[in-house]
Amino acid sequence: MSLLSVRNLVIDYDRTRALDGASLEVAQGETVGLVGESGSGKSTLGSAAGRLLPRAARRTEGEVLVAGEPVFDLPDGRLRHLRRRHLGFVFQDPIGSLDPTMRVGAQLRLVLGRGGDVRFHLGRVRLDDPRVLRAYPHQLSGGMAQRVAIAMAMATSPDLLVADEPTAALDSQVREEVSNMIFSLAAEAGTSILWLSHDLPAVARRCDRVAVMYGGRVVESGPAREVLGNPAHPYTAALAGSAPAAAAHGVRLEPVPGRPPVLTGPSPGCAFAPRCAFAEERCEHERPAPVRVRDQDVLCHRAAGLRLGPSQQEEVKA
Amino acid sequence: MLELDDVTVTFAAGPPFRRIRLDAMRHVSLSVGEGETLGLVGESGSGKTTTSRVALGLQRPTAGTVRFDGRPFPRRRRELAGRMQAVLQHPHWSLNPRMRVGQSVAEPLDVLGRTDGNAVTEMLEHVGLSADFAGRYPHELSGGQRQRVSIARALVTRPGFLVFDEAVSALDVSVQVQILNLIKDLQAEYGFSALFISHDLGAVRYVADRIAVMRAGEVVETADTRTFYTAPAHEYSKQLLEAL
Amino acid sequence: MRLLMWWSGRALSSAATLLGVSVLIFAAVRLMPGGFAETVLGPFATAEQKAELAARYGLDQPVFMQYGHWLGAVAGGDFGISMISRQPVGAELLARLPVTAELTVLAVAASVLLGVPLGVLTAVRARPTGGGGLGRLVSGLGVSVPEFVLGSLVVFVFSRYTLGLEVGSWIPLTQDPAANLATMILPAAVLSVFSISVTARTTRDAVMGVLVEPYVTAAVGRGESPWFIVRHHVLRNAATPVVTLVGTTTAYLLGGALIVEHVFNLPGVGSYLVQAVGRRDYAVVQAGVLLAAGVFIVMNVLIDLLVGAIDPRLGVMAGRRS
Amino acid sequence: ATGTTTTPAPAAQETAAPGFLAVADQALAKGGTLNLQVHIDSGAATGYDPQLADVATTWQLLSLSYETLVTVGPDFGVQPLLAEKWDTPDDKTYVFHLRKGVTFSNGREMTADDVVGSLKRLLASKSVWAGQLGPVEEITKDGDGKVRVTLKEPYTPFLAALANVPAAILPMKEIDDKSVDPATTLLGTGPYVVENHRQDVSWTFKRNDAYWNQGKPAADTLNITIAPEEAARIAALQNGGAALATLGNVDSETMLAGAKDVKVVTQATTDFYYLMLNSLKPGSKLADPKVRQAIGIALDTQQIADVALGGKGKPTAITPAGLPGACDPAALPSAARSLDEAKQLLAEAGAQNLSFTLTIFNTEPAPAVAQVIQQNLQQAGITVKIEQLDEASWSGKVYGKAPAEFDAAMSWFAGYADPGMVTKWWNPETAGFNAGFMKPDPELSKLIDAANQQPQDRAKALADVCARADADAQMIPLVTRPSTVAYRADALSPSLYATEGYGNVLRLVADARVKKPQ
Amino acid sequence: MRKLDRLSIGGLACLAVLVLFALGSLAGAGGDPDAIVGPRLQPPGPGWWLGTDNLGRSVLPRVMEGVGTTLLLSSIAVLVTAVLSAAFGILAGYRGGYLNELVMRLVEVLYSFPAIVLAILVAAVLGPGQTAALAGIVLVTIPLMTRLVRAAAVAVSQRDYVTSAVISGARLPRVLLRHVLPNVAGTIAVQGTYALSVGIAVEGGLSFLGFGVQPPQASLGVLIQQGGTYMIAAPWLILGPGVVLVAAILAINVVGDGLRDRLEPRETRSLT
Ligand SMILES: Nc1ncnc2c1ncn2[C@@H]1O[C@H](COP(=O)(O)OP(=O)(O)OP(=O)(O)O)[C@@H](O)[C@H]1O
Ligand SMILES: Nc1ncnc2c1ncn2[C@@H]1O[C@H](COP(=O)(O)OP(=O)(O)OP(=O)(O)O)[C@@H](O)[C@H]1O
Ligand SMILES: [Mg+2]
Ligand SMILES: [Mg+2]
Ligand code: NI
Repeated sequence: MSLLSVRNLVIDYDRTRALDGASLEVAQGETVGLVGESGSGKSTLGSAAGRLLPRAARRTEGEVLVAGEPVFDLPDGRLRHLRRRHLGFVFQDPIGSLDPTMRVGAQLRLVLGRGGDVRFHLGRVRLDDPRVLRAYPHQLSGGMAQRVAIAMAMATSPDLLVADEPTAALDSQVREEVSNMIFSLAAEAGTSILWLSHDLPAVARRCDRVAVMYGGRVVESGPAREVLGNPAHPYTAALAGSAPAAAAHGVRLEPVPGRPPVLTGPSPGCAFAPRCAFAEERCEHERPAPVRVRDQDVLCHRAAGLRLGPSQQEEVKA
Repeated sequence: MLELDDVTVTFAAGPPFRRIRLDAMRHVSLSVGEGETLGLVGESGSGKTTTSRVALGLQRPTAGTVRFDGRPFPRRRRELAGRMQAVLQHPHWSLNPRMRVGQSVAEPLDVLGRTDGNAVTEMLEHVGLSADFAGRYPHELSGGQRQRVSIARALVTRPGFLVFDEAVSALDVSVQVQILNLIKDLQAEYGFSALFISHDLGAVRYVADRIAVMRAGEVVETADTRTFYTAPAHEYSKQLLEAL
Repeated sequence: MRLLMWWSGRALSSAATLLGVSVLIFAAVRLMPGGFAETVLGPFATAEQKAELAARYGLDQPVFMQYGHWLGAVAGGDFGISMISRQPVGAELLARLPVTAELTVLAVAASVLLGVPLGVLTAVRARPTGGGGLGRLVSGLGVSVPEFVLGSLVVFVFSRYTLGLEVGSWIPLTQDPAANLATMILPAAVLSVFSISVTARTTRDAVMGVLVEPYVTAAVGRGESPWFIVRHHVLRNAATPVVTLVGTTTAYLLGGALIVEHVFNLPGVGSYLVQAVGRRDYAVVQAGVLLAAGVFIVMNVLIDLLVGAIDPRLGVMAGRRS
Repeated sequence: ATGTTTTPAPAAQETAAPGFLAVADQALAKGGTLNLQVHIDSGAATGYDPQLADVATTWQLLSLSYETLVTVGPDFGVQPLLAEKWDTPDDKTYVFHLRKGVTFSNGREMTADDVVGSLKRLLASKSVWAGQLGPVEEITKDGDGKVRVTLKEPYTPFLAALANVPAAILPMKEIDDKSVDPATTLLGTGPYVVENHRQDVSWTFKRNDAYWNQGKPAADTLNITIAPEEAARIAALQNGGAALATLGNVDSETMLAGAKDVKVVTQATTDFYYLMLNSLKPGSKLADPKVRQAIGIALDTQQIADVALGGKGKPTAITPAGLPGACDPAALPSAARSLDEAKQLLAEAGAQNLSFTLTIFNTEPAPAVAQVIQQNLQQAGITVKIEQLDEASWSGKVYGKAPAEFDAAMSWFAGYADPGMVTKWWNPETAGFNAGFMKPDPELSKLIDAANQQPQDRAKALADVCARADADAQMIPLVTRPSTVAYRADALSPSLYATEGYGNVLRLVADARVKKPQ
Repeated sequence: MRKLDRLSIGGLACLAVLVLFALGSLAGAGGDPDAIVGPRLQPPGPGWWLGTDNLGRSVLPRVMEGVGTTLLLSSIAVLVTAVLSAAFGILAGYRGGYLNELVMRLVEVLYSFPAIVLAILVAAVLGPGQTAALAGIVLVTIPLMTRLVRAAAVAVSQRDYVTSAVISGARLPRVLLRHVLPNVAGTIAVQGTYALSVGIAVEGGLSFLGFGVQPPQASLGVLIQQGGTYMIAAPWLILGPGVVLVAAILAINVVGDGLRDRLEPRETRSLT
């Protein structure tokens, strides 16, 4: 049974539908990268895993199971137990996620409880420095602060760590260091990771599986190399093909034409249809059901019939 | 277009007396030619943002001179209206929370007294946002959407000089490419100059003609893009490229 | 060293404020119509009598000279002589200060002990639709009942019916602390109603601001209980505006104390000041206002220190970063 | 419109001896502490000097320690005090036989020198009261224990004037050798000595054990709390914090109705409210006697008494209503004339749309009186704008400049104990304080003096004064000012006169018996 | 943008009723507030629907007049305060430097005076009456508001959208009016309603001490002060104006809160 199971989750804000029937499974010990267009609902999905959404968000449909427990229907006490024992979160803003009025040591002590060994946990993120213990968050660099946050999230050896762009605010070297730390700590503790990121190469390198979101749904998921190297969904293909870092100098990259959708209600068909080179009539008004293509689960009417590469897209002649 | 000559910026932090002096920029000389994009890279805290503030005339250098269009900055900022624009680093505070997206994007036009009927929606669509975003408030946007709005605002008046400070780092790659392409296209169309600041060497390579590397307030290397990526001269540049 | 600099900066600006207050109050009492000679000597006084009185208190000198003399004396700790009681003003104020101080301290304590929990509670329960209606009503009610109404009501009810607490009598703290407290509770309660509400409201705002901070979400994500989060993360971070408010409400409370003292007939600084204004007892008015300003300034320095201790980013020792 | 009055039935008033509201129960044990509350403290630049005191509250407090040669009894009869008796060999001479065994509170016996010295000091002082003693020619010691005062002319109010605190007998020996400054020390022959005074907070008086009147005072200690706020005094009465308190509101009786054991009594006083019309302000219509008369006619003093004073006051002429020999306000010429006549007078004076400002102080019931006046005058087409000032601003405006800048103002006079005393204030040349807004009327001044020099047929003489003042109308008497006192019947058995000439509630406090010694 | 919530709408309705009430008084509805119409201290009855006061005047028209006086007085005062505070606070906060120092010093001086003493002094200097009450309220409420507006303006001035506007070449008025002002408007709204309650209280306090509006004009403060003395003998004297005053301040506060929520839409999060 999977550790995290998101089933047909629909989350609505005042005038936006952030998730439109997203489904995702994360198994014990697995690392899953969640990528996708900005605004596609990654953060919303990540927060939903711990029911950490703002009050303006409404769950309209679907459910989220963590270790078999329905997160949205749990009484408060059980929910807290779940968060405490089974879940860990790391957010994008490293300094912001630490209490600015408390010394780092005190915060860790608070999280670890009486018997906790603060130095040990800081040592695990290579910060065993008394000066760090006495520092206030604003006196730390972004990388150091993020490592403290990781130490706090990993202190209880959770089953699942949700990391929402934990390295986006850091510069490239620090970024690498921090990512390494998260993955090695998680491997040690047998923690599953849900890694929300824009950094496709990093996701490809580090994650077992990748889930791609588009328009509030997970449109493709499967083994990382497969999904990014051999995409089954046209959007994944477009995404994978457009990393600037990959392009040689002077080459013009072709982005996905058109604009990302903004949903206000359920999308009538495939949300990607208006921008899809392969869209056909039914894509417009029939919601695609999940299909299995190779090792991937895909939401696309035409997935089975397409052969797509990360940089070139071609239609398989039947 | 823009010339920084031996610019030093020193910040004094803390209360008077025992102030901590900190050189955010040390003897920096840079120039951005007409129609050229200069990429500025370097680690966090190396002085990139400070450089851009000097370039925008928001920060007076402690030493050194700045010339924009061959002249020092005019005393009245107003004379530069519409000539320069910037996309600033923090998406969270880049938009006035009391103004609808449409109003924010239209503001630089208003300042110039131009009211261009479709310019706003057109520009929003260029950055991948549909016209109905014009009626939204910033808190209803995701991080990437906000970033795109500030880009739209910066580009709407087609200024001669632009600063992009981490303009695309909050965006996913496909949108990133879209924006980078937009920048390139507009540059091809009317030839503005730009200072493009980013951690992301890939993105910099994609848009920049020349690249400057900063470290601890100093420019350690300036080279054109191809040379930089193939044969970096400075040790630090090599380190940077390895991480890519 | 830095601390020393900070202190001297504060001292300088405090001195500037005090100087401003002294000029303003000095000018104000002299601009008030109705000379003190008429007030004190009565309608039958002759011109010579008035002149003689004015000369006795130096009121016949040019105003600038008067101000200079007064300021010099005050700097030397001499607040002058009350023209009514002919007692030194300093001693008289000092004798009355404990009452006002006690009243204010009790009221501040009440606003913190009741206002803060009320504010936290309504914030934690707030809905996105601008809810927390009951809390808003309660704190709204607090600001809408003026002290003099509440005071008169309380005075009447408690004197008419035996309800355990005395009104209309005052016992010095030094004489019998318990009895003193019993006589001060009601006035302090009346005085604090307004500030409790304002404190609750400010707290609610501050807490709501803190609740959306990422570190609170992080703590929620760690599975901490609401009260644990409130205690360890929210209170400290929401404290700055609340503490600042408490500091500034002292000024308001000092003013409110004046009305409450009047209604409950407590021999405090406030009622003394009102009477002095009424009789144009210049020295007393000047000294009283200066005292209030002094208290206010000291209070604000303390608040700044406290805020610095609570939030290291704002502390005296913290460097500035943009 | 006229208002009717709801006067509560005087059930609360004890049936006491004639002239008394209450008489202390002599059967009760002496001793104990008496807690009193009054609304205002004495407070004068002149300190405690009784001769210079000019405010009723100060008289009241000083009367606990100082005594005069004579005093006023119930119904204003002059009675012996420090003088056992006096002779009047002719209508210009008074010989006072001093009481023996009277000592000051420092133990020294009072002598005739003290009396002579005190009175001479008073006459030489700038005290207002110096004028009230009349045309004194000479004060001499007449052997041991006797003092002779000779007047230049007969002066009827002389004895009544001696009965008030400014004529108190001071320890002249100590004052002359400068060992005592009466401005800072109270040293008199009275029943109490001051133990402590905190300005505007409280007084503590202890009984004078050497008091000449054996058996008095009854209470050992008097604690007097100054409570400016009426609510606080009412509270103290209700919860027993005070055994007796003065009250300012005319409806106090209603408000304390139902409070257990609290008795509210209204002491009639000879004090009265009056209206000042500034006839010296340049260009003012009020300079015209016709206009002023019209105002006098339009005023409905009965309504003022009923509405503004809740029926507790009485209309009065310039001789305070209630004093023996005072004139009947209903017999005044203006009382007989109608509103139409008032309007006509205004028309004659060319002042049909008369409008002026009435400056009052903000202590109740002055604002209430002013508002009724405003309503009254509106009937005659006169617009009154009320300007309510704090007392200091008020006195600044009314007395501060000559000629004064106000249009009309309102105040009250202490009525004293003889109908002729207060009439003197209608002569600005002797009064002084009103010279800034009042033209002397020689005719009126002559009548005033005549009435005070004429022991025979005084009523007729006073009636002439009243009529003349009514026509002059620069100062228009309105209504008498009641004084309300409340006490705890379970804690105190007080003696109180039914009427007071000098506004002294504490006059008989030495008789009061404390019921529960505390 | 969010709509006003129900509580605030209730508050607005309540205020509207009060304003109607006041307007009615101007139109003469309810009768002459100064006329003596009957016996003193009568309980409510025909001819005097809220009873009569200690001069036999009908309380109803006096309450109506009082509402008008008080609302007008305190709203004008608060308007003045808001405009001045906004102007000085924003300018000082945005510009900083000597201007800031000067404004802050002045504000602190005013703040150091106990509020009611300040009001009394003003009333005494100007002579009691509406102008004095107005000036008193303004001087009492201005320090806190200026201080908070300035603090908010300092924070707002550092935001990137302000910098963006400056880069665009926007002139000072535009930056202040379009960017800084709207973002401190929430503070102004909340402080404005707070000031309104303080204003009403100050007016009442001044009347209580005898420095307020001049008789026979009624204000809620005057009426409540008089009613307070007759609390037992004639409770209707305080009931009418008391209820109206509490309702007015309550409504103002509730509307202010709602307005702030509307001006500053923000995320809310629960702790569970
Ligand atoms: N508080 C909110 N109120 C209203 N709409 C919101 C809110 N938060 C997010 N949204 C909307 O929900 C959608 C999904 O947002 P979400 O933050 O989950 O996207 P994301 O995938 O994390 O994007 P990014 O990569 O830009 O962070 C977006 O269209 C956004 O506009
Ligand atoms: N207003 C200021 N006062 C004091 N120090 C400042 C100020 N602005 C910047 N600094 C300091 O100057 C140095 C350079 O900062 P800058 O923001 O230019 O770096 P950066 O290269 O843009 O960093 P990042 O990549 O994190 O944005 C930093 O150490 C910073 O702390
Ligand atoms: Mg996100
Ligand atoms: Mg930067
Ligand atoms: Ni479990």
